[in-house]
Amino acid sequence: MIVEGKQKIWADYQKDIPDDHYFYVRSCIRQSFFPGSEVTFLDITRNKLGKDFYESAYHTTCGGIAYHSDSIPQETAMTIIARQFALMHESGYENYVCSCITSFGCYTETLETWHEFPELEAKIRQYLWDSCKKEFAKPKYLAHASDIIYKFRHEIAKQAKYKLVNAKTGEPLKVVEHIGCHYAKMFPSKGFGGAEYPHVLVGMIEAWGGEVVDYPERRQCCGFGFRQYFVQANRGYSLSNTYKKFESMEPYEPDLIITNCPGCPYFLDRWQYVIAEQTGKTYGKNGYGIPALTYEEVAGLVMGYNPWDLGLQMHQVAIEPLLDKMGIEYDPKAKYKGINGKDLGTPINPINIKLQ
Amino acid sequence: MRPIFDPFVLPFVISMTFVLLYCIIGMIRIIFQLPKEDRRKFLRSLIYPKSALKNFRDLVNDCLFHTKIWKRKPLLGYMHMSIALGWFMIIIVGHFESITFSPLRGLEVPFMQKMMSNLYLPIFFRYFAIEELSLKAQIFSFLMDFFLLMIISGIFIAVVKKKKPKKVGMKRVTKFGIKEDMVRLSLWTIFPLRFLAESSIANIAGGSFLTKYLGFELVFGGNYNETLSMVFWWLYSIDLAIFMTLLPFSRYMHIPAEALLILLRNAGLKTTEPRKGYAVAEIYSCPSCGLCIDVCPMSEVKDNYKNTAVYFIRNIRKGKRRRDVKNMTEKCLMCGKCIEVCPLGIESLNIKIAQRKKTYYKIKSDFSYLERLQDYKTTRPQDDLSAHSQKTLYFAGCMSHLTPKITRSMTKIFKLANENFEFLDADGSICCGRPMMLTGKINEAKALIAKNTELIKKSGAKKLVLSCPICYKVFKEEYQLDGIEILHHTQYINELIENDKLNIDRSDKRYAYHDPCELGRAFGIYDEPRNVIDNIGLLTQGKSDRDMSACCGGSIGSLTMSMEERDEITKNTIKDLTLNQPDEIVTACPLCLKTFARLSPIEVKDIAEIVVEGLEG
Amino acid sequence: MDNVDLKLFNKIEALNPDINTCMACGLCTATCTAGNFTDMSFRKIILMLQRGKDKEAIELVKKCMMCGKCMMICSRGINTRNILLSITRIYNEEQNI
Amino acid sequence: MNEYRILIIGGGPAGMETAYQLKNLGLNPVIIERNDKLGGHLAQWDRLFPSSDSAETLLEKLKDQTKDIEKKLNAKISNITKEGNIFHVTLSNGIKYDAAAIVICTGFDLFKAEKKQEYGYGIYNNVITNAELEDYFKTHNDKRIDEPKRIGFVHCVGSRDVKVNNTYCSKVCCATALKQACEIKDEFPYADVYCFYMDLRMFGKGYEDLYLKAQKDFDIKCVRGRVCEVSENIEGKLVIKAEDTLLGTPMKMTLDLLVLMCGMEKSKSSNEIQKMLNINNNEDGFIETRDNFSGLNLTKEKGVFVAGACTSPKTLPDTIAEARAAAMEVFNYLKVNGQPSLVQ
Repeated sequence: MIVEGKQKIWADYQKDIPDDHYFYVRSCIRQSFFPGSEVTFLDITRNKLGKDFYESAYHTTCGGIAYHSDSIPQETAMTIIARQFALMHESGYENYVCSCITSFGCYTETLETWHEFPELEAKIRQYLWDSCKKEFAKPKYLAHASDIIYKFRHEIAKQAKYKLVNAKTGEPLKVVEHIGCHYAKMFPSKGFGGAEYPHVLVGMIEAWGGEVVDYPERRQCCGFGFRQYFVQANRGYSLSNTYKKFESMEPYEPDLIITNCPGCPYFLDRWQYVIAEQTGKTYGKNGYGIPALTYEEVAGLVMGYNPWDLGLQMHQVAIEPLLDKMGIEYDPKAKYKGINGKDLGTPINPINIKLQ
Repeated sequence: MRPIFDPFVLPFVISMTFVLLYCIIGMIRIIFQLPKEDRRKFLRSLIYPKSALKNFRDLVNDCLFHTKIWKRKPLLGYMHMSIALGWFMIIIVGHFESITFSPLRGLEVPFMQKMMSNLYLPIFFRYFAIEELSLKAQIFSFLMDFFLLMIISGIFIAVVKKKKPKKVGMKRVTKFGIKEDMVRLSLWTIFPLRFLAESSIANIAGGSFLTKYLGFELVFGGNYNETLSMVFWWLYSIDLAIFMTLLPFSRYMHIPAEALLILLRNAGLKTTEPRKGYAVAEIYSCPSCGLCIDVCPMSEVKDNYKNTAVYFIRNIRKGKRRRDVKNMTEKCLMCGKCIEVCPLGIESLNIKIAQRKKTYYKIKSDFSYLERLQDYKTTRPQDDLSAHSQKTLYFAGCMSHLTPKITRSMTKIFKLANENFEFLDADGSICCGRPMMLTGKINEAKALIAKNTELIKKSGAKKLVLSCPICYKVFKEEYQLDGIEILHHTQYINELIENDKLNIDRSDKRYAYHDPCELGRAFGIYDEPRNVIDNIGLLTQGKSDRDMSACCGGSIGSLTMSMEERDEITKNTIKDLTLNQPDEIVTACPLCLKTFARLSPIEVKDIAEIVVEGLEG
Repeated sequence: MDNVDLKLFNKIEALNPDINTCMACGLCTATCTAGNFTDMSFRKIILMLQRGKDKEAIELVKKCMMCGKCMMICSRGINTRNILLSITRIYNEEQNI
Repeated sequence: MNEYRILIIGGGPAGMETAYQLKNLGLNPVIIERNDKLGGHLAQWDRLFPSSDSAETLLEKLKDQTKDIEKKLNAKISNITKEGNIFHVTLSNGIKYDAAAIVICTGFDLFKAEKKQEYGYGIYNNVITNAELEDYFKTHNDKRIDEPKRIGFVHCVGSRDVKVNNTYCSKVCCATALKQACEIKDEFPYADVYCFYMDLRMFGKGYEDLYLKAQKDFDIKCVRGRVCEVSENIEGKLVIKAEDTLLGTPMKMTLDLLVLMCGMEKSKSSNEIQKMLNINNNEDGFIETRDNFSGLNLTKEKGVFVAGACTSPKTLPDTIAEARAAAMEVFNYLKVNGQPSLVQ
């Protein structure tokens, strides 16, 4: 692997985004997948980095899932997005950040389409006025939440309590990064590092002491393609995609998978259970899987948040081996305790893959 | 009083009994290897007067006079006749002579002694006999000398042939090992030794012009020398012994084997197993004479000599080198020229087909998809069956679809002769099964044949015209289409011309006609195509045609022949055909047409095409 | 393609080296007599064997009537018929799962 | 006396041949070459398709034809102004020429393989370009090539591909690929060599025989399917993905060496010259000729001629033929409206 070759490409794909005053928009499913992520993002940006990230209670999501699953036409999705921009405009912000990759894809696609076909923008402007009497203004800058963390990765590294390093041996953890397809594959120039070797997560890993694993199926889809997963008939196809990725990364024995999209961590995490049950194979050592976390969770871990506050117990794959490796103290008994300490009941261990 | 026994006869007696036993056991073994009903057919053929007479006539013609060789190469014919007939007569006359003047007359002789003497007396009669001056004796010795002279003259030609085959008209001769050379040498020396032996004792035993006057007077200078004579008699007996003992393992085994072969063939038997029964008789009857090397089209390419029929049979006979036998079997073009030229008519093709049947094909074909096929989509709308019956069916076959000129000309001919016809497989057909049979997959071929028969019978036609000789052969031999007359399109056109349904105006174009192997050699259809061409233009003579016509090189009979080798054969055949500057080459087979068209400097057309040209002027 | 076992194909290649000169022009499949009734395609058979899909190739080989039209028309002069024969000899129905 | 000259911009095979033919026609050309030696890309090649003749001999032949023709090496054009029929040209080293005609023979650049990111040129160790393989054949020192067991050739890299903005066919890479495939198989007889192609465009004299020879004697396996991406497995070997379109099935394969057949693009070096002479490019990015049939050596601008690969991808025989045509065009142009004194 010639690293300079990659650096040359990364150099071509740098984008400048402002470092403050963002209008934050959440994802439609991330709270239900991994609730700790978005909360941690806001906590880090507001409290740890002291940035102004405003979130309006009236904002919805981008409608991307419906758009990509062909249940709503593009104009409807664009109108929803226009309404979001209107909310941003009304709350006096120009920089727009969204937490979900698919939304980022939809927003970029909408802005690019409007750029190419201004008459469409005028039409949507009319639709918005007819539907909810709102005027919108296009955001000056559009970023994804992982861009922000990427931009402040060094500040986070400074405040970090732990490193992505094996506490006992001192070796950097081998980390697999998986970028959501809608991040840069559709508009390479809109992502840090371009489409082939996006740098946004690599940057974080390297800043926090980890080592990037470059396995052949790096760009293979994680399995949460809408048409693969939402259409019942294709579900097997979704599982085989994930299986192909794990088979390809197995020789590298990665310790952690970091992702920046709602679907990827969920499927890379849950499907490990299905693969273990069907084939009896786990990809981590002695019966454990490879933990698949979102970049906010990893940032939280590095900055010393309590793992259970980050919601890591919601993951299918046990997090304990990783925590031990990084030397993070945690209270194993508190894993399944509610906020008020009430015992929520511990789930039983599946046959082939351990939960604790 | 001359002795009635002498040790020098022992070597001959022992070897003679050995050879006789060997041949008898061999014959019995072959007969037992025959399938049951073949055996019954064979035995019956021996008793029936008609077939017995035919057997006798063939034996005399082929074993003694060798009429087939005379036809091809007269000098070689004489050589064979002189030796075969001469030797046969010497034995017969010798027997009579020894019976009439038997030295044992009136002697009390133990039975064993009597039996043995029947063996050696006729051969060494002169040693035991005393000269008799009666006219009968004189005639006998004259005959003996005459036949002896005839044999020696045959041997003389054999020696010449060995040294300079060209003189005798043989371009290439088979290569032999030392064993064969030794046996040949012993054969050559038998009769000169007999001459010397008989001459040396001519003063006592008498003799005729050859042995007495020429031999004794000249060669021995008139004086009788006991020991010298004994030496010759010993040499004569030992030489006979050598020849007899080695005979079964040499190519001269064909002498007895041929007789058996003729009897088997007249009983109408065919090869079924490559190494049993009828095939064994054929294998042992092959004299390795090498006539088939010259004619085999494969020998255009130098290193293919070793694949010709004579070496094929020799390899089978040796039993070793299975790999070579297999390769030879698969390379042979199956054109049949070696059978045509073989003086013994050994059908090496059938042995090769039987050998191919032996190949173990792990994957069996599956033609279940043919069940669905109800009928060929014929060009005419389906009218009721009765109208069908007057119809002539035209079955083009697979390959004719690659030469549309043929099928189009045929439809035109049918129309111009306003025949009530139907182009059966205008829209593609099932293969006739012959190519499949050539690979040795007989049952698969039978499946195809069965389906085709069913479809053709369904059409209820009376006459079936085929434009491909390969199909014609399998339709004629394997299909049971009783009631349907099967014709090759050359025959059919010829018929049309004869009952002048086609009036063709002749042109002065010069045509060279190439006899397709499966049409000419297989069925003797030589004249109909030539007659048709005579009605159209001038027929020029090729270098070798009719039963000796060279294969076009494209034959699907050969499984493993490469493109380059096939080109050599095709080029050579074209050279033969264009010997007398024809304007066009005419073929009667789609495969030959396509093979020639590729390399021929002049136009190549099917016979149907030139007929249409003749019709439309 | 890595775990494809071409042992049998190499045997066919040894017997008929001209199999490599196939440029997949499709003439043989177009003219195929069996192709008239089924999906038999000699071009596909060669490719399938080269890619290790023996089972599917054998399924097709069973339909061949050995008529030799493909050999007559092949623009590279490949001895198609002998290749088919070698396949029926060398490959096996049950053996390869 | 300021004698009017004919300026040949570019000292590759096109430039050399044009100069030589003009010399034969009694004119007085001067070759301007920006590098330090003549020959252009030809100097980098080892052997030429279709019959692997040595590139050295052709280069020497072309070079010594121009031995007594004035050449300016390491020289770039800094300014051209046109006055009537005369071009006042100043070079980077200050020399000035008054030219009656200019022939642009700037040739081509090889497509930059790293632009096709998914093939990982410059990122994976064992991905090389056709030029680098040719250089290996010349010098035999490229540590990336040591006893490869399995070699892949990817055709049409940077050609017929809208994603890199080159939709045209570069004409020469198919023949080069098969030539190099035979040569590398010759070098490593036990290697398996695969060519991933869309169409094998073997159109020229002797090309089809090269294709047949490659299949028959060198057992080169041609797979019809374009490689979509390349990645590196843990042992550093390359894993490529492609679809065997003739069979309709995707396939994945590990290779030890991957050779990218980079196509041709118009040489960037001609851009400023074109600006000075306001000659624009056609939609393929090559210099636009007056028309596509008889005016292949002419441009819109009177007195400015073109020859060689700068107008479209060309094989060496095409280039040489076109150079001769350009010389004839210049000669006729000068006879008709150029300076009569120039023409004896």
